[in-house]
Amino acid sequence: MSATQTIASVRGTGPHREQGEQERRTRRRSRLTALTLVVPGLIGLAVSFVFPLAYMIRMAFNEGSGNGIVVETFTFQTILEPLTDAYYWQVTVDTFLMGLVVGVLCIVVSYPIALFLARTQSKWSGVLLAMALAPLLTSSVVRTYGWMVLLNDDGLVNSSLLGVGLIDAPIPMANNMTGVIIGLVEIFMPYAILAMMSGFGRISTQLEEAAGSLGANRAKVFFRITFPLSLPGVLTAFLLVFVLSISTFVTPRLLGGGVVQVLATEIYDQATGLLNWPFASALAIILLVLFGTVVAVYQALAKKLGGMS
Amino acid sequence: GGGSEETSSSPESGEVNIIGYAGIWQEQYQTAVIDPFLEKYPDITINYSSKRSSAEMLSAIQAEGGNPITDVAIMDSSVSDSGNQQGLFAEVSEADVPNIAKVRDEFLNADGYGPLVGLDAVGLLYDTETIPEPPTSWEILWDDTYAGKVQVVAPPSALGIDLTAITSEMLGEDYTKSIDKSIARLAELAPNIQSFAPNPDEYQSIITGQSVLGLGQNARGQYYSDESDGKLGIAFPEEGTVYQMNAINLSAEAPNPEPAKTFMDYALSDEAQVAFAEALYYAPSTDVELPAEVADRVVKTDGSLKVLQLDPAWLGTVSGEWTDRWKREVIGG
Amino acid sequence: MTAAPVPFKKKFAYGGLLFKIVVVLAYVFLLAPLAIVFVISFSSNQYLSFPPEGFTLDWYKALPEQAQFMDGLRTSLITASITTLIVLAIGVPATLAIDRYEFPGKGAVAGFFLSPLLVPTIVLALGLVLVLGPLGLTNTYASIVIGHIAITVPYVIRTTLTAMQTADTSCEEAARVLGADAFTVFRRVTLPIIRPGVIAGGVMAFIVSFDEAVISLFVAESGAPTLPVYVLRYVENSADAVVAALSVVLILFSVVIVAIVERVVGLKNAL
Amino acid sequence: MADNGTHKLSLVGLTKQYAQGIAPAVDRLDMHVEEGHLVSLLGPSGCGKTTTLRMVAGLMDPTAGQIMVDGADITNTPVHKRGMGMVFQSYALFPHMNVHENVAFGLQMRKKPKQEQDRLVHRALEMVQLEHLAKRQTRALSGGQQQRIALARALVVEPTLLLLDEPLSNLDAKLRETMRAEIRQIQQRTGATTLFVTHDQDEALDMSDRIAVMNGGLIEQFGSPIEVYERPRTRFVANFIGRANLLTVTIVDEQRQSGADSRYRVDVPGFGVHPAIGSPGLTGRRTLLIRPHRLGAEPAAAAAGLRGTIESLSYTGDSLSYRVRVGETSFTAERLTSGTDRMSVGDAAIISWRPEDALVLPEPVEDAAP
Amino acid sequence: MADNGTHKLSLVGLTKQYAQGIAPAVDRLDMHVEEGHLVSLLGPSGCGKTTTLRMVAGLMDPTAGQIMVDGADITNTPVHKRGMGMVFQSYALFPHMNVHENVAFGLQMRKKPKQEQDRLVHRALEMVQLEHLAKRQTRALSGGQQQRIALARALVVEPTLLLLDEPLSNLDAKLRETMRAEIRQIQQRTGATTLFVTHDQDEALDMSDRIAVMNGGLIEQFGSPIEVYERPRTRFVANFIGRANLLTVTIVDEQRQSGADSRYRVDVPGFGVHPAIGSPGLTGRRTLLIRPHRLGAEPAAAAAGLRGTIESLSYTGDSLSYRVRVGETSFTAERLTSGTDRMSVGDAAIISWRPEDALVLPEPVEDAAP
Ligand SMILES: Nc1ncnc2c1ncn2[C@@H]1O[C@H](COP(=O)(O)OP(=O)(O)OP(=O)(O)O)[C@@H](O)[C@H]1O
Ligand SMILES: Nc1ncnc2c1ncn2[C@@H]1O[C@H](COP(=O)(O)OP(=O)(O)OP(=O)(O)O)[C@@H](O)[C@H]1O
Ligand SMILES: [Mg+2]
Ligand SMILES: [Mg+2]
Repeated sequence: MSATQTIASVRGTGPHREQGEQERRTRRRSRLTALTLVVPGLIGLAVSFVFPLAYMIRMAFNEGSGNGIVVETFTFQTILEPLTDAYYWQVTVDTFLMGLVVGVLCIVVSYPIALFLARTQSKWSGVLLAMALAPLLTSSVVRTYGWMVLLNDDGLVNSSLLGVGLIDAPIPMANNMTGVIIGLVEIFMPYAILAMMSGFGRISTQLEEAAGSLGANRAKVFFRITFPLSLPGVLTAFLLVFVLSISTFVTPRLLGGGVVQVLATEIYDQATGLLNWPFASALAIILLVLFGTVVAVYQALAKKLGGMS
Repeated sequence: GGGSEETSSSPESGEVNIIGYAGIWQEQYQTAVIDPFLEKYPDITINYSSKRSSAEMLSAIQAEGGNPITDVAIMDSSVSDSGNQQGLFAEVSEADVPNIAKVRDEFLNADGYGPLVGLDAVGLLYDTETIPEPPTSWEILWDDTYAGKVQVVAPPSALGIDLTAITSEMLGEDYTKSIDKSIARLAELAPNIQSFAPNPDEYQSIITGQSVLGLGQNARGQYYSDESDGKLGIAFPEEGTVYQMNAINLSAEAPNPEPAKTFMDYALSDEAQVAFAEALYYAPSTDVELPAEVADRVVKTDGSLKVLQLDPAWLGTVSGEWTDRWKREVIGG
Repeated sequence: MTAAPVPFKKKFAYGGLLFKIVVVLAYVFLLAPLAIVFVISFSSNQYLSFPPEGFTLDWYKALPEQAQFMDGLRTSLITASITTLIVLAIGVPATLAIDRYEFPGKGAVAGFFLSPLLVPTIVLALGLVLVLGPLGLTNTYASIVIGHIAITVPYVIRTTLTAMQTADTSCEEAARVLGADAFTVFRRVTLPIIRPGVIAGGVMAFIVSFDEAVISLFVAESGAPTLPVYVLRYVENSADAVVAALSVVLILFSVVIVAIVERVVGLKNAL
Repeated sequence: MADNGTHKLSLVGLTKQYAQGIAPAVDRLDMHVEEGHLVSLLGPSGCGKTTTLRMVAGLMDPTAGQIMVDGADITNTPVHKRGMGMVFQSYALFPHMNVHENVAFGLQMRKKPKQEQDRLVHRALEMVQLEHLAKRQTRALSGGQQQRIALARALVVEPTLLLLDEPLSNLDAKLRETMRAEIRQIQQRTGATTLFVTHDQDEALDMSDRIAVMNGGLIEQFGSPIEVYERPRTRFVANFIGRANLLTVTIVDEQRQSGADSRYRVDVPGFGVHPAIGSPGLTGRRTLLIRPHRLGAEPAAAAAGLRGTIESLSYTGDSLSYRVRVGETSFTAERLTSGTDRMSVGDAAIISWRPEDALVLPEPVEDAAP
Repeated sequence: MADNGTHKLSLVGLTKQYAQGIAPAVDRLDMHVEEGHLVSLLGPSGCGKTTTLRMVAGLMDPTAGQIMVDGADITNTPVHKRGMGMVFQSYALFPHMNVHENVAFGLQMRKKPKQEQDRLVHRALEMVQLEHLAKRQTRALSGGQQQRIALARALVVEPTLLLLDEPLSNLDAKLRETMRAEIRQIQQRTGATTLFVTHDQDEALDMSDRIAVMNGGLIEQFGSPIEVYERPRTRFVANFIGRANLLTVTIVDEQRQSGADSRYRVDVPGFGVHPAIGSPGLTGRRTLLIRPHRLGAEPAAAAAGLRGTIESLSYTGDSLSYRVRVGETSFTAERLTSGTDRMSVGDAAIISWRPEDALVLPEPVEDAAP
């Protein structure tokens, strides 16, 4: 068999070998490189994210008495105050409900667009996508301003309704929760559309065709196949919108007419109106916890749904 | 002015960072006071940072922390008192700012901090087309006819605080002891209210027809009344009103104290006091003669008006609680 | 056979009339505020109201006179640019480590880099004021940049990571076999390949920073307000349409950016 | 044109043009399928196989032409009313349903009572030998199992027609062969008339009753596997189905035989006149087909025939194929290996073929070049 | 253990264990490759082919063992200093560079002067006949062209070793065959010692000087294509390379021949004692291999042999294969089609084989079951 010969090794005998020296060296070197690469990022986030949060949390254990007077101490008093106060419970519940309603409505109006964009074969699809996302690139202040013009008592909506004679008196849509919800739903639509589109992209149209070939009409195809399979995307979109809407304060402030009291506006009032920073921090912690809870629930749900698609 | 030698900047050069109100106040102050000042002191530059409320100004100054920016602050005296207590502001004397001598005694700060620079009072804004006669009572706010057409800025804004006190007074309650009755009455007002935080502000809302009645400050009201050819009217109902007093203060850590004092001095000069009264109808805090048509429209400081005295220091201690009660019982009720 | 060819039609493309109407309505809702801002910006009404009594370009002419807007624009452009550069400089290497290297705690690090997305900006803003104030950093460009790093890093990490994950690593291996050392591989092969993702991330970071209002409001309202802060203040105090004109200009600015992104990387990849 | 009523499925002038100005993907296609037959649509990528199948399924509207089932025109019947069964290349199992639910879906759409459903699903799963997996999630199944579920799902509703679009192309070589036999078995057991799309000639030859060889939107030949392999009508079919030596020849004369074929003498340019067979009545320039394994290649000394040189050879274990260059032309000759005399590159070789292994194709050669 | 210095490449005890506690992907592998040879690593998916190749390239560190090139240990040399050429399954062309830049990359890394680069790139592109595409973007090229660019890029640096990881698996069947010949030609022209990873036996048999048949991290057999096909050492090799009828038999006696093989008589359970051949010195239970195309299957009347029934048949044009059941055992017999006497399912058939076509494999059978 010439000089090229092979010894087919005998398997499985001999002691188990240690990891190779070279392998270990390479691994060490690669760890070092990785460390060098992530450290600048870690520092950046430490400065702009970790310290502020930590400091804010610490602040919640101080005592504040308004107008910027902070008593450096360590007390649970400040944190317990909103927790033992029915009013702040109400605000928290309202915040939560607002997020819920905005999330659900936003999904409802975004779903058709997302489905359409994911499926359209129109040559305009690029433009339509851009139109759906363009608002994302416009400051939410500007869009809220647009809504103020639309929803005021003599805004476009009311004046056209009055003009056609559909209503006799303006419907109060601004300066209340209705206005805030309408505004938030629209402002977060692009996020919802994006989140759901990536989900739809993963649903094979063949599944719909298969269902059709098995006798399902369009409605059945939608309710039995498309919709259930889009649930993970819907859930992601919902979480995103929920999270964004309970943390925004520009829209509730501009469209809420002072009536809409949610955690974000309370934090703003406490921080910049009454200068009670410890209390503002305490409220911020409540918001964080609310957040954390919803994210946790989402992850549990996503795991369940993820196991499905 | 008598400057000290300890800083490098001279009284007549450098820059001054002023923090003050936003919007029309800023615009008018610029033309009536700042621009002439700059003409007079060409080597001084002024940076004006505007805030929607005094609390926000104080908050901004606090937030400056170790990097002081602000030299001069013009803000509501109740808020600036809190700043005084926190050591945010410096004491100023006639030696620093000679024109302090002109300030009427009752408008000087008892502890030697910055004096008042201008006075105004809360008034009732109304739409002269809907309500041709100036209302004589705050009661009109409660009138069902105007349901959904009333705007009241809620505390912590000073206007909201003032309305609370006025309502107490109307009901014969001592607001220094309790505001229960007042709050209850205000809760009855709530259904009439269109917005507790109007955007655009309460003056514009009446002019654009979004609302009919509102709570506002005399000075701005007068100004916008002119602007809107009299569509906006402003009245001082008989039950009384509350002063809104602006103090001018030197920041304790002012980076440019010398030119700042020069500016403060100018702000208290007759020239500036009259000019700003003419421009935005703020009553001077100094003894100065105003032209008759202006004197007519600024808030009276001669005792002819019923004014509720709210001690700024005391107010600071209750504003949090009052705000809370509004939120819970008036707005949320 | 003589029938004229009918256009392509795929069943189950959700092409029903009802569906189309629903989509159109959703679009109308979505674009309403932008459309209204557009119309208002040309309306000659002195105050915001409907319908417009006439049309004018006055609001646009008034724009350059609004020194505050110009100041704000400059602040926003400067801080957004600096933020973008910093975030790219720290984000791209971090992504490289996360995707191409093994190290302990990798999952945690990756999660950490994405976590600022899950913290309400108002909470972060409050924390930033509390930390930056005593350091004397509030009201400076630095404060805005620091505040914006946290909220833009996740975008850069996400788009770059996607680009790296979808990039074929065998290209890098090929380069190594051909004699390139680690740094050369990154510079000559990895970076060019993931460039679209990096650009997309940078553009996202820029836009997010440029449009951000809450953090800027808290940390730099008196020293260096950004454009959104000025706009917010203007909207609160005034009832004229200068802001509408400004918004239209900003929208056009966004459209230009979108067009660039679309050309360079395609929208779907970018977001 | 078509004698309807006698066929299970008839396609008449079926045409699909995706867009104006481009060539139709399917071009006036006619085909008649008999009850119980498995018909393969075989052709290279892009020839219109999938398009045809999708039109039959109703997933796409034809630009022109008719589709008839049992003589009834169903061209305008919507998908969900056609009652066809379809198996997709990627199986298209519903990921959010388990095996049982997947198979039951079609029955639910037909509003069958629950018990009936269970019975039918059970029977269908039994048929594909997967009844023990009824409760499984579909993703937890191997490719071959998924394949069988897809088949069960399509068959359980007793479809008028079973449509399969490259159902085996995702499987690995070993599994493909097993599944081929299995599908064929199930199809024969149920007697479902079946259209089977593939681009793999082995698959088509092995499984089909009839093969429709497609090219560029047209059917080039329709016939039994043996017909298309042994009697290809066109150069394309000869080349696509199996390997082929193709020569352009001119027919010298024809000699009628008693059977179906004529015996010809053809002029092979450069190699003189040779005998060949072909269907009667051919004249002029035609293509001559000799399959590599019917072409003899012997060491130069051995036999009579055309003399050439071995250009290359390729060993694949079972067989050995020589490329032999004779003049300007390369021939491929294939032999089973049997350990004996092997030639090497550069050796002289004699190639020869039996007259009955040289087939003249009916398709005329248009081009003037050889 | 290995006589270094005489081989181009030596792998000694090469082992890779991806993680503690799982079986090694490559397990103490030894192999010696001669200068200028093309050696195929052939084996089923997951047997460790890629892992071996990547260790040779330096893209992965071995857990144990050595890699030697020209007798020098390069186990610790980093990738970019090994000077190897590699072609990836996905070609891994740099998408942001044009063809010329791709090919020039390796030369740039070696800091060759610009002119020299251009000359060498031109020559390399000429070799793969793509010099006219030098300015093209790589994505605008067909699979086959990309393949050739990748080859040119690997070869232009005159690598000590050329490593190819399934370079043909992304191509379609027709192109694969063309590229096979082309790669082999280029390899022979440049004389580059080459390791070629594939799981396609035809490819390996056709192209290689030597084949290493791998299974579970081990080399089961290393030899020339004819050796591994005609004289497989193990059941796995016999089965993996080509189709096989494998029977477990007991050796009755051995009859030494003058040549390399002995002549045996083996007891085939159920079918009595038959003659066979095999390497000398085998006893006990072994595997008997008969290739399907060396197994005769005739209509029952025709011949002597084992009598069975045709269970199924599969027609693939060129050949026809019968599954014949004899007792409990199924045999596969394959015949070239030649239009004559064809048997059908259910017919009785006689199978038979020549003694020299029945090979006893050296690997002992351990399991007690037949
Ligand atoms: N949606 C479409 N729009 C335009 N042209 C199309 C479309 N789908 C297919 N085609 C074109 O129609 C022709 C036939 O496509 P078809 O999918 O039927 O081919 P196929 O025979 O199934 O090929 P494959 O074996 O690759 O699946 C091709 O040229 C293809 O490019
Ligand atoms: N990064 C890895 N971590 C852990 N196990 C791995 C890794 N890469 C490969 N393996 C395992 O090592 C074994 C050998 O893998 P390898 O890729 O070498 O196989 P292969 O022979 O190239 O197979 P294929 O033909 O599928 O490419 C397989 O069992 C595989 O699952
Ligand atoms: Mg197809
Ligand atoms: Mg591999």
